[in-house]
Amino acid sequence: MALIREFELRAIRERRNGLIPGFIHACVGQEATAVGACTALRPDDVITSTHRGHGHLIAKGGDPRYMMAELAARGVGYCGGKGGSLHMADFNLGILGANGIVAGGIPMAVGAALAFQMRNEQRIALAFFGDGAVNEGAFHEAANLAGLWKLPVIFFCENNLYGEGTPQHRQAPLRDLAQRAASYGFPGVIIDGNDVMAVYEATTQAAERARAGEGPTFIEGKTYRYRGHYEGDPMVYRSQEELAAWKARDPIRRWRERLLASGDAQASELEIIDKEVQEQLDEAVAFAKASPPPPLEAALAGVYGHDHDGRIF
Amino acid sequence: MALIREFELRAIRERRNGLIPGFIHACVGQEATAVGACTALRPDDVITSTHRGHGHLIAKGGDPRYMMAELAARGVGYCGGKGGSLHMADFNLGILGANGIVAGGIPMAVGAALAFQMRNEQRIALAFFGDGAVNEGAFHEAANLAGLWKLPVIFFCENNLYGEGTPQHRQAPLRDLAQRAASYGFPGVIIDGNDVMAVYEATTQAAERARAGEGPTFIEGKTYRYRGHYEGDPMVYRSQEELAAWKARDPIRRWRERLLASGDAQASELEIIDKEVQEQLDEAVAFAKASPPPPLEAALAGVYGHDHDGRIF
Amino acid sequence: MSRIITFSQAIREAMVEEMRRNPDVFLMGEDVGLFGGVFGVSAGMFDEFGPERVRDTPISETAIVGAGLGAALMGMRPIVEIMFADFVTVAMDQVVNQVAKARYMSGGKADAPLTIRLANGAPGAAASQHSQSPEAWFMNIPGLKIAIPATPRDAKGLLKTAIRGVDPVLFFEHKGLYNTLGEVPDEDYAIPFGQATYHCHGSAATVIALGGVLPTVMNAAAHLADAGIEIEVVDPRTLVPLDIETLVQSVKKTHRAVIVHEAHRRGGPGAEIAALLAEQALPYLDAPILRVATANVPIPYNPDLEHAILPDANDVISAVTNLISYRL
Amino acid sequence: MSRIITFSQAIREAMVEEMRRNPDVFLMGEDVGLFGGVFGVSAGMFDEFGPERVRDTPISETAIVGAGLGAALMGMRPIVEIMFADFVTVAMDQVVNQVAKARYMSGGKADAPLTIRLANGAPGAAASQHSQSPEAWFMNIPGLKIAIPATPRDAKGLLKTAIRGVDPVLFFEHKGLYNTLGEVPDEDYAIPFGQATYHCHGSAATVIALGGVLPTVMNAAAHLADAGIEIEVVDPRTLVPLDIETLVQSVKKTHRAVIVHEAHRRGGPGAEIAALLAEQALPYLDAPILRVATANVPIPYNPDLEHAILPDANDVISAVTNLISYRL
Ligand SMILES: Cc1ncc(C[n+]2csc(CCOP(=O)(O)OP(=O)(O)O)c2C)c(N)n1
Ligand SMILES: Cc1ncc(C[n+]2csc(CCOP(=O)(O)OP(=O)(O)O)c2C)c(N)n1
Ligand SMILES: [Mg+2]
Ligand SMILES: [Mg+2]
Repeated sequence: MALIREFELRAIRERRNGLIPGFIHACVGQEATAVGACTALRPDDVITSTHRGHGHLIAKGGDPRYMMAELAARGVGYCGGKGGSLHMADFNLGILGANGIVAGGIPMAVGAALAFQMRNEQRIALAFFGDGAVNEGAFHEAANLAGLWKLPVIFFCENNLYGEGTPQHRQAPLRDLAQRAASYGFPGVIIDGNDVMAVYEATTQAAERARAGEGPTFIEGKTYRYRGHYEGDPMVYRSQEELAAWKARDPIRRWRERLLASGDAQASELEIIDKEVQEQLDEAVAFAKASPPPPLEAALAGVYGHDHDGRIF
Repeated sequence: MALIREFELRAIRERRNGLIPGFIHACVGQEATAVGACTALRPDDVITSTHRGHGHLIAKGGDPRYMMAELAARGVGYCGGKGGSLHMADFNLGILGANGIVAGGIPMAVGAALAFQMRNEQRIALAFFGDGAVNEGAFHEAANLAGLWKLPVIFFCENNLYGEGTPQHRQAPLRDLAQRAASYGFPGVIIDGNDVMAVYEATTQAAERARAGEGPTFIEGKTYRYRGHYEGDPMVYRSQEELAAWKARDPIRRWRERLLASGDAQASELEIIDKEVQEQLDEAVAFAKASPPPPLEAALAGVYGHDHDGRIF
Repeated sequence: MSRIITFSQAIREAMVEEMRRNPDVFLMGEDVGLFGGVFGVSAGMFDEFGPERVRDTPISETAIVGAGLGAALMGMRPIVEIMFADFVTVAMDQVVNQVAKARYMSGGKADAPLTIRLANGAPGAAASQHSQSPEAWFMNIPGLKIAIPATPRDAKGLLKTAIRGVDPVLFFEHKGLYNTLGEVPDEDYAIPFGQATYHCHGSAATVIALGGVLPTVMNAAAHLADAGIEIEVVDPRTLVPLDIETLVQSVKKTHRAVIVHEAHRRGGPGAEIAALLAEQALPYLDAPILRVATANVPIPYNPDLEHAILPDANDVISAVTNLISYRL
Repeated sequence: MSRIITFSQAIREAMVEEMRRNPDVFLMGEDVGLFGGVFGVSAGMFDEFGPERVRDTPISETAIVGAGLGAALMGMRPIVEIMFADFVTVAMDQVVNQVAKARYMSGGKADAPLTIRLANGAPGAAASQHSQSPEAWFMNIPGLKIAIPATPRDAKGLLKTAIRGVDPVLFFEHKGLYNTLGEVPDEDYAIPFGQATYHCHGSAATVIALGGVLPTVMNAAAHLADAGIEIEVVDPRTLVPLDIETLVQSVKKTHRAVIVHEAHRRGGPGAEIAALLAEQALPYLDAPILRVATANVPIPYNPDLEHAILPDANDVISAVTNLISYRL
């Protein structure tokens, strides 16, 4: 979680410094959903992510160096500099990609789960999406298909109370989006999305269900983003009080306090982690800066696969 | 109901005779949902319909002559012979149209309801659709919007247990589709769709709710189509027993028996109605046959409105 | 050796043979299973392969295409059927923003071997939502390949290439062709994308025929031949990649070009082909480039009106004779 | 009298003035209200007209467009915003099968005065799902009108025509134009669809500029003028209806044509324009018809790669100089 938080803050800084040309949707404040959920997955499980995807990627094992390089549009970046924040993917790690289309990745996760089921593999898929995505038709169709075929997939809704500048209660006439799971014949679970252990446990249970052939689970983690919808958002739509109240429930601080209180970690150990995080990010930024941009010819490559005859431009 | 049933049977016959060039999705067996629902509406309320729309149109006041003429692709038909069964509309009667796209008309009904709400009119909209349509994203998005804005609209699902050749339980993992209403914050009601009074009462209540500003209702009428999905369907997907069981619950016969039992009608009166229906249909067919096809120039007209400069071909 | 089969059988054979060869291939769509597909294309496949590999889906085009993509990314080779090409609109975001961009946005890494079969064209009196030919829209979307076969032989060979390939393919099947007959080799074969084929040779004009209009064009060619006018009928077979070289070559020989398709004329696939010829073959042209295509109106129900706006053999014949009598 | 305002202000003024004039006009879309639209186009409108007439919606493009159609059929005049034109794919069925066909399928009866505003074009480093220019797809769909203004004056005048009309209009606003300045008349005015406009006159070549590329083209024109080459820059302003007469007239004078747009080249709007010129202006052409457009690859994130595939002034200059030196 510390790595995600600091990655985002560093990326924001480097964007201001001009290293990163594109826009960024930071997940600062929402780290517990990404980490809790991905920690409950196996390495060969897969996820689909969203426009607010850096946390998911890191939690699933994404390398901050290649991520930073991608944000900096470098050739060694995860997408060769062609994708940027909205498209980062690492198929080897089971990260099927961030997505610039709200709810656009959900059917893909369902399809991955279908492949696992058809091949009798023990793998599962998890789709991250926001509270806003639940009102797109793509979510509905995908959830219905998954429920019908009892596919091994988890629908993980990060409900941060806003879709862009519009509060969730002005997007859907119900408070708890997990209620919608009933429409698709699978359970909906509501958890404190700022409690990483709660997220981990709920996802573990959902993963067991999925692997046992019992089908999908909808998990709604209530959480909050501290920063704007995107960097630069004037945030006219919410109050300082609301923000402060959520900061008081900060997922990282709570987890820290819990570790220290239970004696599972010493303050000195956590300090070491913090230091390592900074080192890792220094390295990621240095890596990104040092790596060359993609050659211009790259622009025309990679549209089709190796068996293509080249006749397209 | 008798008029709808006989209209369908006549249309099927005339299709075989070559009067009707296009395909037909008959609603034989489902007359009670159309009649019960439309009878509960006011003349200035509006409906959107489906590919199986003849019943809805007649119930909302559609003239069998113009309908038959449209099926026969004549110039005086409801769409000037350009629409056929899948597109019949009469805006004066509040019939916004049959639709060739499953669930395609539902957002339109919601939009009509939005207009009524914005203009403070007491009118409502009713969208007819099938059990298959409930799995399209368009249904979901439209229902969410309507629930959120408490629009005066009724979602009327004619659950005839099949979407084409696929039974409803292999399309959605739940028996009662009305359950889905909970996802959108409005009530879902399940009724015997072959009981015209039950349909009428449920729709009346839903209409009152809508007019009172309390928002939408989802009504699920369980019913059954006697004929194939379309005329010519080999119907490999269902049993004769199932069909016979539903025929035993025929909506028209039940209504007849009820009228006779209660003394609300005499057998002789019903016979007169039957005779009038046949006369009306004889007239409709004669009308269609006698009316000329649209002139060929009509093919290029009516793409844009009166203010268009004509430069498109 | 070869046999004579229908277009529809040819497509079925391609699917069946590839499914036998490779367990990763499966078919998914609305009523493709027990029902055998509304046009009967997959008839019998449910019996051979069972409900897992010949999968009936709910009426949810977005989920169907999206699930196809997800399965493809995991190494399966799904064939997805869109019952009427008109309904691809419901899945448009998945096709345009997900399927087409999966490889490039991942820096070239993601194989997405997804074949999307779509029944296009006007089957007669089906009106405006069941008659469209939307193939041109997808030409403007880099990342997709597009096949538009016109004969059983091409359908089978191109579909095999689609299924065996590593990229997403839109495979357009004109409803009017399903029952047409043609010779198909007995042995296993695949036809590469991007190679046009000649259906007849001549020097009076090049007529470029796309998909469903081929029988109409051949009919016109026969009439013209009777009148002593020998045209060259060329079929690109795939729109992406497009074998423009062969088209240019033919125009160099005939100096006249007519493009025939059933999509609406404005912004149809003929627009791109005409534009390419106007760029690459202008010096060889003795006359304007003509397009014979469906008028820019939604397709009407009435069969006479429909006939009036669809391209027919007379339209092709007049286009060719106009070009021949044209003097620059 | 006139004022100088931005493209974005011009659009806002058109909406505000029409909403004051006519209570049936309203705006609906994602974050168009309190937020003022992600590009700020509707800033301040929420304060003037309130949440009923400047309506924030859920993220449900199908419902938004469909509800717009339903309201339009009931006599309202909705303006619907699709935040990025890329997202129209989510509402594609409503646009193609419902909105476009409402009038014709009802035998010409249904007025559907719906204006759909879409922000198209590459704003820079936004990658493949936030940079597209899909206008050509809709040219192939009869029943829609398409405006693609390039100046504040045209934006305001065409948007008024769209809102006051009786047909559905897709109104494309290039993100790169929002902050560009231009003169706008003080008085109320509307610009009819289907009338091209000249941005400069010349006889060396006709350069047809569509939407967002106009500044690039004017830049190229200035450079060319410095070199003594006077080109004619023509902007059709609407793609449907298209003022092909004016384009042909210009080509008759210059004998050379270049079409410039930001949509991908293959199957872009330039294909149709080139095809029409190849049909109607062939005898006047002294050189091939060229298109300067975005390469047929998804739009990459890296700004240098992006720049490499997008059309720029140099591309326009080389196209023109190539044509001038061309000998048939
Ligand atoms: C189909 C589509 N519509 C609209 C957008 C613009 N958009 C990007 S993010 C966003 C809000 C998403 O809200 P939510 O799902 O709650 O995710 P969050 O941003 O809160 O993480 C919107 C409207 C988009 N990218 N795709
Ligand atoms: C978007 C779309 N997908 C598929 C179809 C083909 N189709 C027409 S009717 C139908 C079945 C609809 O089932 P249901 O909604 O239950 O209505 P019913 O036919 O039972 O009245 C299908 C799949 C279509 N017309 N539109
Ligand atoms: Mg949110
Ligand atoms: Mg049904």
